[in-house]
Amino acid sequence: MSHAHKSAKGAAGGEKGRGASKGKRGAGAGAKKPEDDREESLQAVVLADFEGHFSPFSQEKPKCLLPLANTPLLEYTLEFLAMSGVADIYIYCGAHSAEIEKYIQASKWYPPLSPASPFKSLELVKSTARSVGDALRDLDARDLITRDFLLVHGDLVSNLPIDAALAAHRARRIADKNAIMTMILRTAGLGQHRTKSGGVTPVFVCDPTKNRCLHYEEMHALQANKYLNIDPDLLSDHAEMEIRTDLIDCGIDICTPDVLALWAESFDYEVPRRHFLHGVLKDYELNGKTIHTEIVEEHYAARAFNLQSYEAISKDVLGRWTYPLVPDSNLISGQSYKFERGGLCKENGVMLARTCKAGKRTVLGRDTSIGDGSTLTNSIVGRRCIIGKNVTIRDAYIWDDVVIGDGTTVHRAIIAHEAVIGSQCKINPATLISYGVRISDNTEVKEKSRITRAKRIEDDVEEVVPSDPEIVGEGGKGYLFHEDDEDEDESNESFIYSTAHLNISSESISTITSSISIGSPTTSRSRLSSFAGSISDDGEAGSSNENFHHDAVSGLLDTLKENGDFDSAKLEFMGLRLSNDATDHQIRRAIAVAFTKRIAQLVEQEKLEPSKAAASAFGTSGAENFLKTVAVGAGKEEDQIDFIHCLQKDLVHRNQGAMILAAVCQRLYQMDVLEEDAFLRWWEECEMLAEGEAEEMARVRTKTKVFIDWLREAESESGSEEDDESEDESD
Amino acid sequence: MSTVGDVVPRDGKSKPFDIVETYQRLLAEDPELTMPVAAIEALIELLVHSRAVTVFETLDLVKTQSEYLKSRVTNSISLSAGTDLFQRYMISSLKPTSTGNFETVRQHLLSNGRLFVSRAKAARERIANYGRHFVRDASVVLTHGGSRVVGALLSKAAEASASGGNVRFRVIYVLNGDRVSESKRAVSDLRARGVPVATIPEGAVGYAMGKVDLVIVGAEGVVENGGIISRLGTYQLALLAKAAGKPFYVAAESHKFVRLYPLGQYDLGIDQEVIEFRTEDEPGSTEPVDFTDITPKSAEAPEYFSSSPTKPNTAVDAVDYTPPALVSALITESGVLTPSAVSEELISMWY
Amino acid sequence: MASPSSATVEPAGPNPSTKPTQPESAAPRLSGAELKKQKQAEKAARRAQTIQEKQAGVPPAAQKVKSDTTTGAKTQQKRPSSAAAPRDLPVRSQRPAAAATPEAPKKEDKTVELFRHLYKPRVTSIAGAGKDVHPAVLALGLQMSSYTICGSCARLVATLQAFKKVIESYATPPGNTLTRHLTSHVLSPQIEYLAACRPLSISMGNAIRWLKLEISKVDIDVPDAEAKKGLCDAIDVFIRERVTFADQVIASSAVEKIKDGDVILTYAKSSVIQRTLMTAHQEGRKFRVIVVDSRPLHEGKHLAAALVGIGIEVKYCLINGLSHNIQDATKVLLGAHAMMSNGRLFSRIGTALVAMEANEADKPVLVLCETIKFTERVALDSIVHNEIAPADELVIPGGPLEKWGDVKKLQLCNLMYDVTPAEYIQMIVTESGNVPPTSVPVLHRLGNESQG
Amino acid sequence: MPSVQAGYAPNLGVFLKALKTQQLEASIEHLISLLKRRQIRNSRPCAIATAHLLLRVVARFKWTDIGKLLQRIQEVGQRLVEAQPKEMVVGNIVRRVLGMIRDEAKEDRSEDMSDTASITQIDSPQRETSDPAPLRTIGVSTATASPLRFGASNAPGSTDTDSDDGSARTPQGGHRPPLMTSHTSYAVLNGLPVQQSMFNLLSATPSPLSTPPQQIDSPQAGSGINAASVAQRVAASSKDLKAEVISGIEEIIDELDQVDDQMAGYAQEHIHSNEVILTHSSSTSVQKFLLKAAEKRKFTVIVAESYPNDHQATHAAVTGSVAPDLGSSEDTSLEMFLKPLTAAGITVVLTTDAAIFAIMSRVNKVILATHAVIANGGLIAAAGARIIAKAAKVHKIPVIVVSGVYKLSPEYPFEFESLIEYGDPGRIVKYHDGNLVDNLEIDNPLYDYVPPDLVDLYITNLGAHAPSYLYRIVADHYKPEDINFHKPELQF
Repeated sequence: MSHAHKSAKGAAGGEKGRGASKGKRGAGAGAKKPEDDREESLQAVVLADFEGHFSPFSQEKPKCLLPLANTPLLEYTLEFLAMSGVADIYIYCGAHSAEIEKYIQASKWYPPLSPASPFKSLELVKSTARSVGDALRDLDARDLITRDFLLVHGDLVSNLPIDAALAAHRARRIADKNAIMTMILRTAGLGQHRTKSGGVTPVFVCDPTKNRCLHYEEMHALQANKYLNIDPDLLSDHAEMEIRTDLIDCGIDICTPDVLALWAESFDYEVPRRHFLHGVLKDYELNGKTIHTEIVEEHYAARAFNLQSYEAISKDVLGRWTYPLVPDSNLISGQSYKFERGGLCKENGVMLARTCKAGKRTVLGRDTSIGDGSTLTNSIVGRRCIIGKNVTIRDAYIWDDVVIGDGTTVHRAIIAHEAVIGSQCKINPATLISYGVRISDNTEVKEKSRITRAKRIEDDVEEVVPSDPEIVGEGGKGYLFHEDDEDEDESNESFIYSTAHLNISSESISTITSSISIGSPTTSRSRLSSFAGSISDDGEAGSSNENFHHDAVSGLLDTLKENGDFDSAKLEFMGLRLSNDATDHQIRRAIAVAFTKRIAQLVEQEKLEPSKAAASAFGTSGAENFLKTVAVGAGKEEDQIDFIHCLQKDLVHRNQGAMILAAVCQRLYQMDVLEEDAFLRWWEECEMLAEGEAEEMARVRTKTKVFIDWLREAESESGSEEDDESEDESD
Repeated sequence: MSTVGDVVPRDGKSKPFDIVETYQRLLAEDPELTMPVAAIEALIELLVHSRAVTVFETLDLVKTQSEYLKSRVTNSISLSAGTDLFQRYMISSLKPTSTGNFETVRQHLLSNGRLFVSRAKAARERIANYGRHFVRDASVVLTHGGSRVVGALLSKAAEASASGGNVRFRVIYVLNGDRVSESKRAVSDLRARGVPVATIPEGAVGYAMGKVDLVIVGAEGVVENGGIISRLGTYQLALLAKAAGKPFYVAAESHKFVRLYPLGQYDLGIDQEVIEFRTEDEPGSTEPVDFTDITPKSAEAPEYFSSSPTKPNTAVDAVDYTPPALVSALITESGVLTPSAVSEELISMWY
Repeated sequence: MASPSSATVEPAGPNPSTKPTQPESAAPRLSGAELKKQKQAEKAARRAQTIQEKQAGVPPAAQKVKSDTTTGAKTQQKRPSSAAAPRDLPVRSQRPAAAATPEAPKKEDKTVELFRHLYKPRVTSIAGAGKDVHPAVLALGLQMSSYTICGSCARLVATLQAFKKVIESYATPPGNTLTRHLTSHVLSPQIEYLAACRPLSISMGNAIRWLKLEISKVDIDVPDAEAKKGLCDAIDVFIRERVTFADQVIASSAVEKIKDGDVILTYAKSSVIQRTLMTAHQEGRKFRVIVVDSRPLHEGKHLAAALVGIGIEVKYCLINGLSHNIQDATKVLLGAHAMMSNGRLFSRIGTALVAMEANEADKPVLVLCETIKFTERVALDSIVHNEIAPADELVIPGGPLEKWGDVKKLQLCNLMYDVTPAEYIQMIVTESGNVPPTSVPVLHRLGNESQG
Repeated sequence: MPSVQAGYAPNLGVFLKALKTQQLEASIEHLISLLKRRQIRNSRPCAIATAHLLLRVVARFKWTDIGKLLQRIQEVGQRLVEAQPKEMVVGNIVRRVLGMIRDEAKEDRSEDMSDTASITQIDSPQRETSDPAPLRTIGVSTATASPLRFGASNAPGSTDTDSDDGSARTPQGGHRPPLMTSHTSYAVLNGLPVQQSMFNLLSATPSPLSTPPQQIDSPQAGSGINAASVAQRVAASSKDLKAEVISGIEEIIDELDQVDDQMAGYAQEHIHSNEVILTHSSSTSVQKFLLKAAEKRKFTVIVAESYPNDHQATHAAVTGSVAPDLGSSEDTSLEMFLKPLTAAGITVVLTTDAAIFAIMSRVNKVILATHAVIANGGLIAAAGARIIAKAAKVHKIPVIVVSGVYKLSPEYPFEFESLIEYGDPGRIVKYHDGNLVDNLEIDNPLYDYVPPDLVDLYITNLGAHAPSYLYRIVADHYKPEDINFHKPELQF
């Protein structure tokens, strides 16, 4: 083995030497696959903290260290890797990298310090990467990976024996070095399934004969049409084709170094699926790389990437679906769980009062004590918790050192370390109570409230927020957590409504962020997740919410795509708006984005001139009416201006944005959706900003100048009151 | 009786040494004392008083005295365990082949009287420590009688242990109408330790058995085939437990192992007046059997020798025999034994 | 949207829409039959009669069918395998095309010697169906052999319904009386065909006997139309009384036995039990259910699904978890295929084990059973009478068993029923009251009298 | 022994391979995590792994004195047992090794004592009191018999006598030791020699307080004594002592290999022509047993498949094909090398567990394999075994259990539930059935506890025994002081 390791290192060295041309390198790696396969040890890359939303918890702690069934998420992932016989591991940390490092080094996994580690090497890579894309590109740059490797996320829970998949992958590799990647997917049936990501359905188009993935798309609940557009020649090329929507994407990919190469080549890819997978499959003609699927029907594999899946997986663990990764196999040394008849799983030294009922599917950590008359069902309680008398706890996940007073009821909540809940309290569903929060007696905590004590981070300055007696009661500690990352909202909702559009929305956000971040210098967004929602750019705090935007846009886009009529779209749209009580601004933004996107597409794909594109886009039946009524409602000037702003902002990062903007403005003016005053004032404002304005924004509107001038001529004079509303919005 | 002759008056007491009297005194002094141990103590005192010099004298003395003691006590089964053990010990340790000579052995016995007692009690502790593990969380234990071992065991189980946290169990205690005070004590002891106790009459055992998880009883003697001799009523508990498929455990110190092989209830080597046929015209009694006159006496007096030696056992302190087939396991200070293991013990010990 | 596109074929069990093109042709054939002599008719009638009496007897039709089955089986292969898509259908249909069927001619006899007397060719296609078989019956036959209609009662009802259709489409050939002609020339072929698809359940036997009786009782002078109507009504009444209504009664009286806090353990799936539990739940009784199940049918899974559907707390385990769960149970409810006159219960294979464990843990065992399922037959063990299902139903696709046919001296035994000793059964809940096993014969006699 | 399987997932083969190269602590942890992750499951693989590991432990052990060695083994053993308490063989093997070391120590010492004769077989009552034993223990110096020493000596006497019977137990000892030996004193499931304790009441100890002499249960004490007495000689004899210990462990390993064949040796006594044998699940032991019988006789075997946990192994066994899920269980990979029963001309009927009752009335014998055997005569076997045994009982069919002695555990399980492992519900309900997964509570026990009264006969590599006699075999194989080595709270 050791020699094998050396050889690997040697190879790595060689790579460095060769450096540069990635295609060749990948090929090289592919070429030298067959021979020393058996000898080679397995490499894996763990993406610790790039996706997912666990606020307020993830504010203070790295997500992958949050306990699931009293065991940190990362442990499950590492167990899985150990189970699969991985030898060398690289852990990529996004946020909180220091803490993760501390944890790892203290754990049994860290080879230098613990002889017990099953891994030959374990490296923590701290990088500034904000997205999977960045991380992988960075990884590629470092030349660490020299052969096939496993790519997993730090929140993976799986008991899947991976050998079969590896073998299949290798076989394909040997046959054809272009088979660069194998994704492992778990069937989850067509019906409802708690562990399937609620809102977004990944759609895999596969060729069952070759286990090859041909096309990938994501569908979401509120999408107007349920159509995919599949490249027709796929149909001609492949005799058999399966379109699967019944799959859990557990994010286990078996990759070859070429994958990294591909990432590196396409710098704008941010997320593994919606960008990378989709993209690579799309231009199969160009790169000729094939990606394959290994669809498993046995065993367990899922990711706890948001609170919804956290809950689902917790349930799965309680239901032993993850066996042997269950509490009573005491994965972490020092644990001493015993599984008792009836599904109660408790550690040594638990003190149960005589009359308390610790019901089925319940886990109790060491030295936790439960008072008389209390009942627990389907819950997980950490260590050293003190639970008073006549407490009722249902479907709740309580971490270590929590104190719960007498007569309190907790239903479907997460209570983090060292929180203190007074007596006679009522914790309503979907409540998240963060570290050290103190709820004083007789307080009722509203549904979906998220309470924290963490310092709030405003533009990089940490400010301590005073406790809010409204929420935590007199003498309580903690305040209602709301932050600028809208996606938290929905992760919260997802916890209760189990409709997680997170997977995708987060991704979509990340793309926008990345592109925006070039433009708007003001985005000082959280270092903790790379997805500072794009809405952040128009500082709409709180209520506005990302998945609304996402669904709205996609919904409209679809209507535009197949020229469906807008009246139905409008209904849906309004429904959507109500359900997420989105603000007018968001609506405008959504609409703007939708149209610009569409137009941009037309321009790029159908190679129309912007003007034609705009014409066709706005020409869609009912579009005009729709815009008038919905987009710029009462025809208030501010609204119109805002709308233009939105258009402008969105076009910033589209090719020919400038042209399009011009075309759009013209169009909208002709359709008199927008009146000239609006245009003029918008222009002026922009002018006002002068150098304050980001040059992208400036660039985008250059082409529109013509139109404006034309207007000016038509108009004699122009009003010039200022109001910085829109200004505010732009940061 | 020659033995009396051999005994010199001691510590001023001019009264000659009477083994029976000693035995009963010992029991009276220390309620914690079990009969076998008491018997051994008594025999040791005997040694103290005797001035037998040769091995065989001594052995003979011990033998005759034990016989005498047995004869004078009703239901000598339990105590005979003690006397037998004692003799056996003497014999084996006084074997010419063995290195320990008479004096050593005698000295050892004389000097360590109290030690034995404390050991006997220690044994009880150990049993409790093993036995507690039989009592699982949320289980229901059925027991009866005033066995100190069982008492110790249950109260031990009630304490929380370092590992495994606390055990929450409940007890169904079968009241014995004739031993109210004893039952009361046992029950209140448990309740004092926070163990919920239900008391049922003996008639309700069959009814209650369905709710029971395990049965634990004490024993007066453990016989050679692994069966036990114990308080009247134990046998029927065992039968019912068997019928309902519930485990039936016996907690007994190993010094209660008796060299006795009863073939059945009526082969215990003692006569018990449990079944008494009467008719109206018989003088003195109106009901077939009348315990009422005995009950109060047995109530305050220490249990086993309430009735005068000459009088045979009445139902009050009568015993019955539970065959090994009904015993799931015996909990002794040396561990948990299957009945077959017990019998092997005795076999190998006596032959 | 988008299940594996290969699975677009309609699910297992042909529904009436997929009827072959025989329907209309049926009638003319019948008229053709009018030329036959009375004597033959009577003979045929008697023969059919006797067949029904000992319902195990191989119907002559079966032989004729047999020759075709191999070809039939092959033509069938596509359909069942395609039906694999709805996974929770009974696995019967997921037959790997590779595996050989016992019927198929082989050098080696793959039948289990103990049960050799029970093996019967099973028709899985309409290919071999006799020409006089009514389409409705054809469809039914297939549904039975594919277990889409499985339960003893379900089959009974379905059969009677089908026969109603038969009778409706029946026209007495001139010079012939319905009474004498219908049974022998029309009904018997149907019955034979059904029996060939899957051995008739005892309740079916009873019902058919009753039907024949009814027919024979029809007055010769009554005009056909009237007679037919009479018969159909009679059938409806019969179904209503002996099944529908019976079930209601049983359910309602069984519900009485379910108390708050009960833990009801049941095995496989019985429609009556499902009904009972559901009503009990609707009546607000607080109880848990433990459903025990077994390979290969996994019927219990459907029951469990139905129960959790309405929010009953259900625990599900296979027969191997039985001894762990029996302790928690407070009552055991069992369905029946038939009640033997010696008080033994003839029911889905595995029932006896459940009853045995329950008996040991002394939990009361209740059997829910309509009197129509009572039979005068007796059984001491599960071997004399039983039904053997095709061995390949035990094969797990992709599993090592797929090639079992090639392994010499290896046999697969797939029994359908077993016999539960009477002493394990505390009570039998029937529409005519709750009785101990010992009084089964009594009830049976009463039942028949009421029938006659 | 299973080969290293293709692919990376570690298993027994991988472990054994790594054992050679890895450093000790690593391999201990390695085994622990494999046990925890159930990548080494089932009695035999666990036993093999444990034995090999202990071999390493001894080999790598910096020799100071036996006491330390014992402690070391106990400490390692405890960790292994805690890793997966339900694999009882792990504990068994550790105990075997401990006992073996104690014996070696004893012999080592007694050589100097030069009265080896008295060590081996003396009949009990005499040995209780006649004091070569205590003297040996204390060392010659204290040979004079004063009352106190008399008592004192009796205590170590116990450890002493313990050790003796060990020598009677040779790993492949085809014969069992005669009844009338000191072994009786181990006729316990827990704790100490009874006879000892009976006399201990009357013997004296230095510490007259609540604890009887058998304090030396506790590892420290126990080893302490050995340590004391061995100390001076260790220097000289440690080398060969170590060698002996190692060879001792190797013997145990050999035993593990041979056990099946030894048991098969008894097959023909128990199976006769034209019998119908019912067996459950798949087990190498049982299969070899039947194959052996098949050499002479023709009979029919009915196999219950034990769905859903072992059915694949069972199917593979009957068809003689390779079980698809290699990763999951090493036993299957063993199975591959065995020819199927059918190949030996036996008619094999495979059926579902549900059909057992129906078929039982035609069965002549039931033969069960075990996961572990408990000293009260009960056993832990694949789930479903209990109903089979029960059904057999109902039909008055004899139940024979085939089990290697190494599966015999001296632990007395206070609650049998605690020995049952619950497996992956996914084997019962497919995980993609979202509705059921969400609402249904699914129970998949891997094992059953079969109470002794349902078993008629045990066949071990030592012969055939009645369930009631098992405690004896246990006594012959384990030292009382080792029985609870992993549970301090149970040691007094």
